[in-house]
Amino acid sequence: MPGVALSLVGILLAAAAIAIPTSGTRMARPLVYGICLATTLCLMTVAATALIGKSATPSSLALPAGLPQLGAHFRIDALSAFFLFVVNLGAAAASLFAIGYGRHEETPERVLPFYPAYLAGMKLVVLADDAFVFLVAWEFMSLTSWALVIANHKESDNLRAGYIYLLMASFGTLALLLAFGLLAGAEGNYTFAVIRSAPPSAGIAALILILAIIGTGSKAGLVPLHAWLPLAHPAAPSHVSALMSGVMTKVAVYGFIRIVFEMLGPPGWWWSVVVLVCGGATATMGVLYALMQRDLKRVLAYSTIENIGIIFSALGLSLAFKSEGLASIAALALTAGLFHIFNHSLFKSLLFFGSGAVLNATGERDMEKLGGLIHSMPQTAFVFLVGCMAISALPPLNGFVSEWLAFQAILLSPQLPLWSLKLIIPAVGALLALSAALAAACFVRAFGITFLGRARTPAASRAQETDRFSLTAMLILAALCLVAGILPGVFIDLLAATVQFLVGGRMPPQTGIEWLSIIPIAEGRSSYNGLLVFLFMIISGTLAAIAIHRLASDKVRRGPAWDCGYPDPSPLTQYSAASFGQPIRRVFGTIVFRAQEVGEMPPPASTAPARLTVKLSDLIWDTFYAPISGGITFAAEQLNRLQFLTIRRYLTLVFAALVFLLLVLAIWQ
Amino acid sequence: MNLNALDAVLAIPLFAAAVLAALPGYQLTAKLNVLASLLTFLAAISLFVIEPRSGDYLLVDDLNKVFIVLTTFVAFTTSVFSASYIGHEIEIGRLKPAYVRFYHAMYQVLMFAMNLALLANNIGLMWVAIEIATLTTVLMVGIYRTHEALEAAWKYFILGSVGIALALFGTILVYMAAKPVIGEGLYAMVWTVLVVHAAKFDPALLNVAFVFLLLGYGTKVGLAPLHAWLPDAHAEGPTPISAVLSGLLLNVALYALLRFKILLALNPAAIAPGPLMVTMGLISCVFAAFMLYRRRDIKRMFAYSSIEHMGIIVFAFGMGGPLANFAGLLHMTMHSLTKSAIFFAVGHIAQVKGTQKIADITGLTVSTPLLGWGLVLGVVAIAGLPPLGIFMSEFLVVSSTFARQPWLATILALGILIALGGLFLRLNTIAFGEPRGSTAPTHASYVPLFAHLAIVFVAGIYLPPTLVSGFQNVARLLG
Amino acid sequence: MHGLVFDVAHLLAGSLVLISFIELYQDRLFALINIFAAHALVLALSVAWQAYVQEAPHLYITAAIALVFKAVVIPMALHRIIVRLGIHREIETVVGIGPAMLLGMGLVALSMVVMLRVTAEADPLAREDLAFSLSVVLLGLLLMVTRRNAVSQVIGFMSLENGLVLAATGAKGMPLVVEISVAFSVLIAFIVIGIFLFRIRERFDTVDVQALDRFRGERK
Amino acid sequence: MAVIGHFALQGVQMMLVLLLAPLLTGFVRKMKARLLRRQGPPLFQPYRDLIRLMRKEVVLAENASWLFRFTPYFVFATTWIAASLVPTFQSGLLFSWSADLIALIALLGSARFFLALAGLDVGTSFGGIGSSREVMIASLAEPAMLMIVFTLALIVGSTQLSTMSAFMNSPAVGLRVSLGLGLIALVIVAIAENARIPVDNPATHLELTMVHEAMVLEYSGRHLALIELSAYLKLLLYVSLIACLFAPWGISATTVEPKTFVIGLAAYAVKLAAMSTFLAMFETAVAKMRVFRVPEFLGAALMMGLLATLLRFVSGSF
Repeated sequence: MPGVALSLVGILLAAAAIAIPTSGTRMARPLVYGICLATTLCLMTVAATALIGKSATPSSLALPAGLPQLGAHFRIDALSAFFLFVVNLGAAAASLFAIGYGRHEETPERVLPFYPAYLAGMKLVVLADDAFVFLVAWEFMSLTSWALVIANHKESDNLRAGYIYLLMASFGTLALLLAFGLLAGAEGNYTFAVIRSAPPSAGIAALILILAIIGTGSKAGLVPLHAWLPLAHPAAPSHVSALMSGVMTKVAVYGFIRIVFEMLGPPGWWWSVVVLVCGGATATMGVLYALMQRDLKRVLAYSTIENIGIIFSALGLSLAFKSEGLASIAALALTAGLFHIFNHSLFKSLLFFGSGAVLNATGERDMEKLGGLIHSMPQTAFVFLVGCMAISALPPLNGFVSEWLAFQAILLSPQLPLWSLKLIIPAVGALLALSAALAAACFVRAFGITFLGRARTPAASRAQETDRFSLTAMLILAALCLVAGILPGVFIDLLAATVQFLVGGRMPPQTGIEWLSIIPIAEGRSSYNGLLVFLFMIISGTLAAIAIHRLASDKVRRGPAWDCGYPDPSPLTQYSAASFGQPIRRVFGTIVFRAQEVGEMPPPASTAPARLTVKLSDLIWDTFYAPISGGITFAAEQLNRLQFLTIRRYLTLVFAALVFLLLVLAIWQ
Repeated sequence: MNLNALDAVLAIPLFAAAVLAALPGYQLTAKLNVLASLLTFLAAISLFVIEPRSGDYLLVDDLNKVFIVLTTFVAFTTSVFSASYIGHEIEIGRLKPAYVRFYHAMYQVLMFAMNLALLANNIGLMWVAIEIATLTTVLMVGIYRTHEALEAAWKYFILGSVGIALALFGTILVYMAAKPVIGEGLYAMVWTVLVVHAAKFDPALLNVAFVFLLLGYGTKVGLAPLHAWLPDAHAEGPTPISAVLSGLLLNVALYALLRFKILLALNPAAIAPGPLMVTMGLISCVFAAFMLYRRRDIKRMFAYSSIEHMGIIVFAFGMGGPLANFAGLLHMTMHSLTKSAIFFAVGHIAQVKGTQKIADITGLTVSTPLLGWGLVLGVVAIAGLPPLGIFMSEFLVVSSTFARQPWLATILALGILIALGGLFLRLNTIAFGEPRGSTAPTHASYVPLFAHLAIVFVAGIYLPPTLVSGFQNVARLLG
Repeated sequence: MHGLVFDVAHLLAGSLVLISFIELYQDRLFALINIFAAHALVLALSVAWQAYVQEAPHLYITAAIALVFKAVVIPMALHRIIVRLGIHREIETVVGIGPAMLLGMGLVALSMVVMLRVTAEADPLAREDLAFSLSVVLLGLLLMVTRRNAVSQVIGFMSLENGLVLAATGAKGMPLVVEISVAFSVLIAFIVIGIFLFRIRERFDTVDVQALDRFRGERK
Repeated sequence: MAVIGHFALQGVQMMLVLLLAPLLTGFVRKMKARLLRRQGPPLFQPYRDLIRLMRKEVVLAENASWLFRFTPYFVFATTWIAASLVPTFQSGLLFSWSADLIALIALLGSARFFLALAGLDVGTSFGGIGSSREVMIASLAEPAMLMIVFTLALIVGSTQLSTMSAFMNSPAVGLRVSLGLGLIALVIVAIAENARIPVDNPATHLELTMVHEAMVLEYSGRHLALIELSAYLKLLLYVSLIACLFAPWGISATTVEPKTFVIGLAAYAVKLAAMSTFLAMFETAVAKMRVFRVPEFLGAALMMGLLATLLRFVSGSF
């Protein structure tokens, strides 16, 4: 099984190699993306068979490459099969989207070679079964995505984004490297099989946990390691943004799960506290940032951070229950996390595709320059709306189900014996609830300002519907969002093997329940039936419509907007993204963003415009990143003096070193 | 037959030097230079096939076999690069043809000296060889005769001479330590004999000797704070020489250091060389990493990167143990190949843009895509990103150290990270963005550049078992 | 016999250290050159004594080189360079003479501690020699780093080399290779320095290293 | 046979809430008018309003998109479903388990999501102001509501409304501080969600501080009718919710027995009347607050919810 997967990955790499010389030609784009689509679909099948088929027996493979005398190890087990599926689903959609979207690419030679390589990197991370292959693939994935981020390198912002991204990625890799160093010990047992068989002692495990959170968190976008994410994800071409946000962050989560759930042995209770706090803070901060952005793709990137927070919270919950031996509840929490991973990969890809379509149609990412696209791009608007609903956790779509499962797990926290956990988990629950509500606000804003209202610029008014490939990709994802929302039981059962593998328990089978409800624990406790809710909505809505149209009136007259007295029809009088976010900024901004509003009013009778400027400062950037960057600059500045010494002074240095070492010798013994 | 290969490695360059000094015309001499280097390389490879017996003066073992092949290989590729590079320099009148004759002769002398240093079985001979190599490079660094070049050569010369002196003192001390055990005369300087008796040497004398050798050869390796000559010599000399300096000469000096480290490691009562090397390695790595940020000259920047990597390598050897030593050897090899490749690219870039100032070099991937991407790949490799070779060695160094000395590994990791930041900060403007300024037409030789990168790439994924077992033998030897 | 051998070697090596101190003390260029000549002379004596004691005739060559080359030729050459280039006769020092002397004392003490402690079972003759030569080496370096004038730095470097020669000759039975290489390195050093001085002269009219230092790579 | 009975019962519940909702609003209006010593509109005025609106033609802004026309039906459908899932006179109805309390809140969230979008659709400043304030209020009200759910679920061990109501009716529940806090928080949330004074004023159409009414300003005719009806339904929903959780008397478990119906219905009517009277009194007694005081108001609810959850652990241990 891993052999098949690897050869498919090999095809991707070959496609990357082919793309280097041919990327200038017209056939290159459909060819490369076509190959990617075909291979990812095959890999999806492989993953699905591994997930459904014989989940209990992982199959592995060793190649005589990688670290000397160790070989390169690959394995497909229930965990990697699940992530392989998610990764390839997203990748297949992105490839399909890109067949159409890539037509607008200005510099295909900077995208086509890296795209398949990037896909290959992500798959290899999931397939890897030793630390070296894992990290090579991990960093290769970062490297290729870095190249994609700076594909449009003539904008200096993109270069800066790429720079910060690469630094943070390498930082994360080094943290993981240290973690694996601890796991492997001084003898260098880098295969996961050996690591698994000998879990570290509690103290070491704690250190590894922290390193793993830093390492994978910096890739996934955990606050405060997220700073690169909202810069880098939007900078890449949209299908790559979708992959980075929708898929690569999941690969990071995979790394976390692999290390923490599988290699560290039985978890300590406080692990979950760390993960929960990180997750809760990330979710809230992420969505608050998202609400303040005006760049559509950046909104989506920050929303990814929020969702990563939700996922990590679910994982933290699972750890908490696992550490107390409550396997079935741990399974519930983990199912919620994994299901959310799947869901987020669907709707985040969908939304990035949508933003890409908008970007292509208008040349704008700035929401303040968009508007009214629902008229010119109705189909894109529709699928984007589905994505917005799904990500806002609204029934009957899929985002709601996974969050609902997470809340169900939170509600079981009284079963934990530890007081600290009992108190922290509801607080995290509150944070999750807050971020879910804010996410809805955020996506009302994103969709409303971008697609609704009237066009704010000529570019927006000239927009045209996007191409068929892109639309197909988005429609498929939207349909999957709906299916996963109304038939969650099927998906939950598919996750059972993975969950069983990780926490040693699973949720009760869901597919056999009548009316296709899902019941996490017991029917008397809680249940949800997406299908029925969906059907009821359709039936009652349609009934109401028919009844009213038949019995009352179905006449429509078009007229100018009322707005309390037919005001100025200029599009500028519309509510803007900034004004929409203003109430929330007023509520949360003073703490989180240290927002300052400065209003300048012209003197009476003056016709000069009044001006309102809002200054937001990024608390996390100011607290963490600015001092580090400043410190490095300072140190570099100070040390740089050593470049300008006279020869005599250099000799003095040599002399000093000599005397020092002799002194050491004199004192030693 | 057996000894012929060994002798050939030394004789070919020496003979070629004599011939090249006599011949006029750069076209011919450049070709002869390539040919001689190729022959030397082939002779070096044959050492693997038929291992000659070691004598009192020359020696072939696992440790130097690897180095000699690497050295002759890089020397060969550099000579190919040099042919096109020097051609351009003559065209633009930066070098006079008379100097070129001198240059090619010197190149071969340098090869001879380095090969001799690697093959010498006598610590005195090794010292002599390294000094010849130093003096040759001093002359070559100053070959442009500009203010800066002369200044760099002068600095290199003074600091190098002091290094020479310190290393000699260390060598004398080793002899003094060996004399009571082995007896007076030649054998007290023969490496193979020294190793056998090392355990009985006066440990304290060995300690002092090691301090001097560390500082003496460490100056050549470019360890901070003894590094001062290195950036300027790299920046102001001809680029092929920068490539040879970074790729080979630093290694040769380090090789000498390793020999003595083995000696010390064999003596249980002597001071552990590890902590000293680890300290100097860490200082070099972190210091050079910070120095990358303020660089305005592209060659000087990569020179600092060489210091950083030498720091990592010395750190690895200082940590010791089979894994770290293995990693150190691998890192040395990979760094040689990568750094010389980078200098190949940089040399052509400087010619194409007519400047070495980073501020004036922009958007290379647009203006000269092959060179630009070659440089990007090189920097990616040198920054330790996979799937290229340096990642593997850094992986082994950092991960194997962390289990033993978490703090040291953390500092090293931070140093690597800071260096990566510095390199990519500059790479951003050099390789990307809108190209500015004029771009001269290129007639660059891409083969050496991409050949090196290809090897580094393959090595990052797959190492041939023979190489691995060779390295492992050496790693065991290094203790 | 042994006592005499030891005493004479000790005396000569000791006077070498002493002369190093005088070099350190001297702040006039011509005087410094003269003292260096004396330094070389004492070295020649010392090497000759070793040649006699060790019954190693080849060491007489080394002694001769030291005598002719270092004690006569080079001082004369330096004299001429100074006159020709019109170099300032005063030496600019970095630290005052007093502190430099104190530092020198410390260095000598350090080398004694390091050396005498470690070679307990070794040949005492060699041991003394090593201790003194280490002192000379360190003092030579000290001279180099405390003088701003190129000529005096060169002299510092040469005294350092004298220390090496002292050590090499004191190491009984060290193969010829070493002596040759020492001589060789001095020779090369001077050829190259000469070349450089010539070129530097050609361009900057001074060998004061500070003038060179103005053209340091990145300060443009 | 029983299935048909259950179906019928569920149908009765659905029609009941639909029919009662305007009446409840009418009752509240009447009460408020009476408290102000006015005659007030007739009790059945909301029905007349609705019918009149339905019969009118729709005047659609030129710029309105399909979403604008779709929203009223969607909002109505979701609100109606949500309202009919809350036990009124009887718990454990056929489909009651298809959405628990959390899902119910999320359903209302869906409705709000579309309503807020519709506010932005025409591209007017009033629509925008309404939408942005609505989502701001919701972003605080929803977490507060979820904390209340947590509190209750921690006590009851379920988020299924039928189970919860049955438990609250049993003697096991006792008197708890958490419940008190939860009740207060729930009332605050209900006020905010239904755009009642002091958060919003349902009676005005042209006031700068309005929220909900600004959002639906562009609606007319049958669309407006549906939105109004949804608002009535939502009020009914919250009142029923408070009733079934904190005053669960008279709600019987699933039986097809006329006697329990009557008791259930009567109890329900009494509860509705009592609570709407209370609402009217409250609204008459307090003044509308500034928009940016609302976060504090709701923040208090959130804190109380959280406090209730935490206190539950303390009190739950004995």
